[in-house]
Amino acid sequence: MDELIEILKDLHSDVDFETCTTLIDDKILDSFDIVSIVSEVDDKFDVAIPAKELIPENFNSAKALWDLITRLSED
Amino acid sequence: MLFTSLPFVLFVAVLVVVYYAFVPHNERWGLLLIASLAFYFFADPKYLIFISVTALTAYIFAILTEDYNSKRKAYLKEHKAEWDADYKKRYKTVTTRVTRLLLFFALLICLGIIAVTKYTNFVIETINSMRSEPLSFVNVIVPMGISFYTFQTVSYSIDVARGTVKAQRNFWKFLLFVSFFPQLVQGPISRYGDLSQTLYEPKNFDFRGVSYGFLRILWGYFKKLVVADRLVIALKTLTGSPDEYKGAFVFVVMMLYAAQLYCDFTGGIDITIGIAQMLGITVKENFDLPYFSKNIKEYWNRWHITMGTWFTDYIFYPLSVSPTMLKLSKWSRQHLGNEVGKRVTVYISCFAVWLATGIWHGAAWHFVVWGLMNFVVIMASQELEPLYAKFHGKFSFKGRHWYSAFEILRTFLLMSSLKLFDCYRNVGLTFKMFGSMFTTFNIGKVFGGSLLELGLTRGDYMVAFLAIIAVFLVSLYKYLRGVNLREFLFDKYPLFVLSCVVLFLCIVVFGAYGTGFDASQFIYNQF
Amino acid sequence: MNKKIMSLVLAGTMLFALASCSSDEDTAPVVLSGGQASQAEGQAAGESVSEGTDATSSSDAYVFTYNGIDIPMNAPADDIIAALGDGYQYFEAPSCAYEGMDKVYTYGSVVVRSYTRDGVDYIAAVELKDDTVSTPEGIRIGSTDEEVTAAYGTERSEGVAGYEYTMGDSYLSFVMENGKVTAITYTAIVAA
Amino acid sequence: MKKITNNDNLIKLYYIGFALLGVAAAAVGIWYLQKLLVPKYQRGVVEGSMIAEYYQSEEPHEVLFLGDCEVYENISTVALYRDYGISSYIRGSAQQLTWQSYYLLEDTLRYETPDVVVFNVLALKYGEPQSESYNRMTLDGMAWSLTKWNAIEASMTEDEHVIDYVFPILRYHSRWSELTATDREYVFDRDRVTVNGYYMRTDVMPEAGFPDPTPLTDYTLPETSMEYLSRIVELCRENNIELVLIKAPTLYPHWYEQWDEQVRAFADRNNVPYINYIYLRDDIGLDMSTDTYDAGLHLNLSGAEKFADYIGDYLVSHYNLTDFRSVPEVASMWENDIVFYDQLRDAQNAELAEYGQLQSWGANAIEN
Repeated sequence: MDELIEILKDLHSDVDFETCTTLIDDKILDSFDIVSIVSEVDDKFDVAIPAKELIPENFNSAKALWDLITRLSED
Repeated sequence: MLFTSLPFVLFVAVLVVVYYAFVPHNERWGLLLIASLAFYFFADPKYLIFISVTALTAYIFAILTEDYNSKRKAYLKEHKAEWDADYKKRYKTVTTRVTRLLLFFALLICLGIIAVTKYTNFVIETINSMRSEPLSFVNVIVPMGISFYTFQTVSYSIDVARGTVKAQRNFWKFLLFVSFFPQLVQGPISRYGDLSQTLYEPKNFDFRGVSYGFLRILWGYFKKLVVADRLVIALKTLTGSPDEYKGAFVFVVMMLYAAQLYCDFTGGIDITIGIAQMLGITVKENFDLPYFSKNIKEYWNRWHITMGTWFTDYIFYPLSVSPTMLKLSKWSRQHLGNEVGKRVTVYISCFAVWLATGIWHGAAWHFVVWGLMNFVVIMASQELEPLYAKFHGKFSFKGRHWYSAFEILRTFLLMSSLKLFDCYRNVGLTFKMFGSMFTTFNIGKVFGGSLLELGLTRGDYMVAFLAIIAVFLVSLYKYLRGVNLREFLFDKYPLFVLSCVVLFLCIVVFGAYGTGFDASQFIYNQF
Repeated sequence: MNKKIMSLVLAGTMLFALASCSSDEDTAPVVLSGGQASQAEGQAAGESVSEGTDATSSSDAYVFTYNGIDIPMNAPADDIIAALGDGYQYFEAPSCAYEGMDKVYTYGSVVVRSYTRDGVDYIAAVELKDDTVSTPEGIRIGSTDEEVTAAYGTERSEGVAGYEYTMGDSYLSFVMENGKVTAITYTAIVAA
Repeated sequence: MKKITNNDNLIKLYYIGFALLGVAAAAVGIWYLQKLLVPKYQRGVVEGSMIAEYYQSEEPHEVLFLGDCEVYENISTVALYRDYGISSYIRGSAQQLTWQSYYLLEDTLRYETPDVVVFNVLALKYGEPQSESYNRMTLDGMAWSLTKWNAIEASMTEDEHVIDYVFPILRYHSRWSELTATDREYVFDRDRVTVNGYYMRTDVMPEAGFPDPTPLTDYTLPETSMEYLSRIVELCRENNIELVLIKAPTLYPHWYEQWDEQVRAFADRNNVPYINYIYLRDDIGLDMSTDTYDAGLHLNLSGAEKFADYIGDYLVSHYNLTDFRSVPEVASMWENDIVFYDQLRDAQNAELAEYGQLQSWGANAIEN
């Protein structure tokens, strides 16, 4: 989780990723950011997030994203 | 059939009356299907064949895929204990390949139809420009709304394959999703997951919804008939003789076209969404005050939204997170450094999206160039962002009102200049005309009576100007308050009725329709 | 019962409305992005993209030439009349209720007529009165049936007393008597 | 519980009430704007007012004239009454096409049945709808009926739509920017512009010859117009109306001899009289140096009175027409017409004396 927050902080240092749950809805993360995140996650966690998981519900908060990564790595 | 033709208005009026007065509330979707097919039939019976083939393809594909997926899941579950991990993985790989293949064929058919009907002549023309002996053009019908309904079926097919939506097993219901008539004229591009929620459910007469829809339709006609169709006359003259109207006239073209396109397109969407709303159906918004955007990226999140998200979801994401791209990303980060390497794949995907967007807009080179210009501008602003950040760090303009206004104006001018490609239809000419803005100084001529030679009278400019002010004020209300003016009006109901009456009378009297005005089509219904 | 009748009436109006105005679709789209216009969805594509051709000039019509001056049908008349000089007899006839003015200029062997549309005069007709003048293709009063056919072909409508050849928004007629041309008239087809 | 229901009903009533009020307001608004925006045809081009004016005429009419300017400018209805006691009406309009004449006859029959119908044959040369503005002048004034609908259907040019006749505002809405004082003055009422369909002109411009007629390749009168002429014959027969075909004595536009022969043959076949007054100009006593106001195209008052005298003599000697001068209630109505007629003449003469040409009538009066 901390590592994930690190990745996110890298993109937007001024956002409180621990608490924010509207990252997509409030347009804090745009499509470029999401692609960056996917590639970083692939790098750091060796988890490939497929295109079908790139939906707002999975990216609205760091927690949701973390859940996604956990779910995918279990598979 | 055009939105602004009287038969269309009657068609909708009759539909709404029959819909609520004579059809049981749980069968209303059936009437919508009949109306949609009739709409197509009267436009040209041949169109029905094209849309049916597309719909049937996606329909069969979806059921096959879904059944196959549930079977293989069940099979996997059944043999979970006896298979080792390796075998499971192999099973998954093989079966996934089958679904991929199915999807490939479904998309091949759907996209094949649009490719042949819409782009054959474009390809021939392009080849001809490179060869001495020209090929002859082929005579193909381009079915009305093909770009819109093809995109809808493609997104449906992919969503079913991904398992994010359930396949529709009633063919007629599915056909309604594909052919829902208000969207056929010029979008928006709805997703099955969104539209299906309200399309089939039993609908009761909802006074507020019907009222909102009605006012919205009127507002759409107002924008379209009073502003857009009036300005198009002057624009035709200006862009028809570019040699005569250079320099400052190009700026006039930019401004008029920005207003014209906005009113035409958003007006059309207002009519579409308004009709759907009157019928109790929720259609996704396609615009969110685009001219209030502070940068071009934001602009594209607010203008023609359903198209933008379509390209993001079905081209940009799949492309950028594909294994190949991830590998490339890794490689480039190692060899080109982290900062540059990170962007390579994003830029490649982005390039692909804008190329596709350009081609989607029309089978012509100026659209391709227009798309790529958008790409260039977006990339440039992305690259300049650190610079901006530094700048803003030094001077704390950001967030101040005047600076916001400046950003909005800057974005507006930038986007308006890109639209010149659409006005002049010719890449070379567009650059030439754009350049003439800075080399030919003839502002005096513009206001020295030339504006009155473009086919519009002083009164026409006055009406257009006042109407644009009205459109601007309504937008500003929404921008500042965050809600639509109609909600405020509905709470003061007599005011709501009064607005409807005034709008209606304004449309009838000041609308640019009938003899003396050229009939014009929605700019976007060719896409 | 009432509802049924009502719905029938409504359906009828709808069909009627659709049928009666179906010509709307045929009107060419006026789109700025003309590149799209030719490939517009809902229309048969097949023509190449023509860049900004204006239909205002009468590009496709018969042109008679008199004293070296071209007189195309439906062309603005003022300059042509000025070029033809002052040697004419003039007659004018306002139409009923001032919906225009028919003007007739007689130059000896040639009669030029004009009509008014939105305050501008256009060439309405040219008549050849005697055999001192001929069409650019060489046909004059007294020419034979064969000569007319040789010069203009057989793609024509044959009236009781002559032939009519159509080109664009104009036609050229020859009145025939005993196998000889007795009258030649160019006429502009004027849209209502 | 009951109270809530009541409240609900009240709210419903509030919404529906205002919605209905809105519909009513929109309807009234459109009605008024339509009245305001349609052309009034009160100055200059008054020809568009003629057809509607018929419905204001109160006296019975035994003779009905149908046709274009060759009837409404050439025959003085007052002269017919003054000299013969004939009560007549001219349902003429600019470039009235044959089918329009037919439907105007049908329309007139809804109100009264004349004894004699006189039809001027010049319009037979047109087999197709000609121009929107003339259509409008003829059709817009007609009272609504199936007849009007049919007349519209038969008359429309390619670019016209019935709906624009049903709701003229759809056609004229863009006149908002060019409304004249006349438009604002005559929103609800129109002034009288004719005397029982006769459009008076007192100015003089002598006839000075016409260009030679253009030879035609085909002189056959169009089938459409001839068929409507047959229908006029039939309709008259059904209603026991005597039909007379005439060609007015004016020479332009040219009336070809071949046309004359065809109409004569038609008249013989159908056993109706056809009189070509071109050949009777001397008998009428027309002096085209004084009896025309536009160089021979149409007659002026002096010419129209002479022609009325001549044609009236034919009518009274061939048909059993009432001498309305001895029918007091009708005579008193005609006295009013004569007063208007004389005033009109005096007013025009006064302008001629003052300016040498008419200012409030004809081309000079057209507002831009």
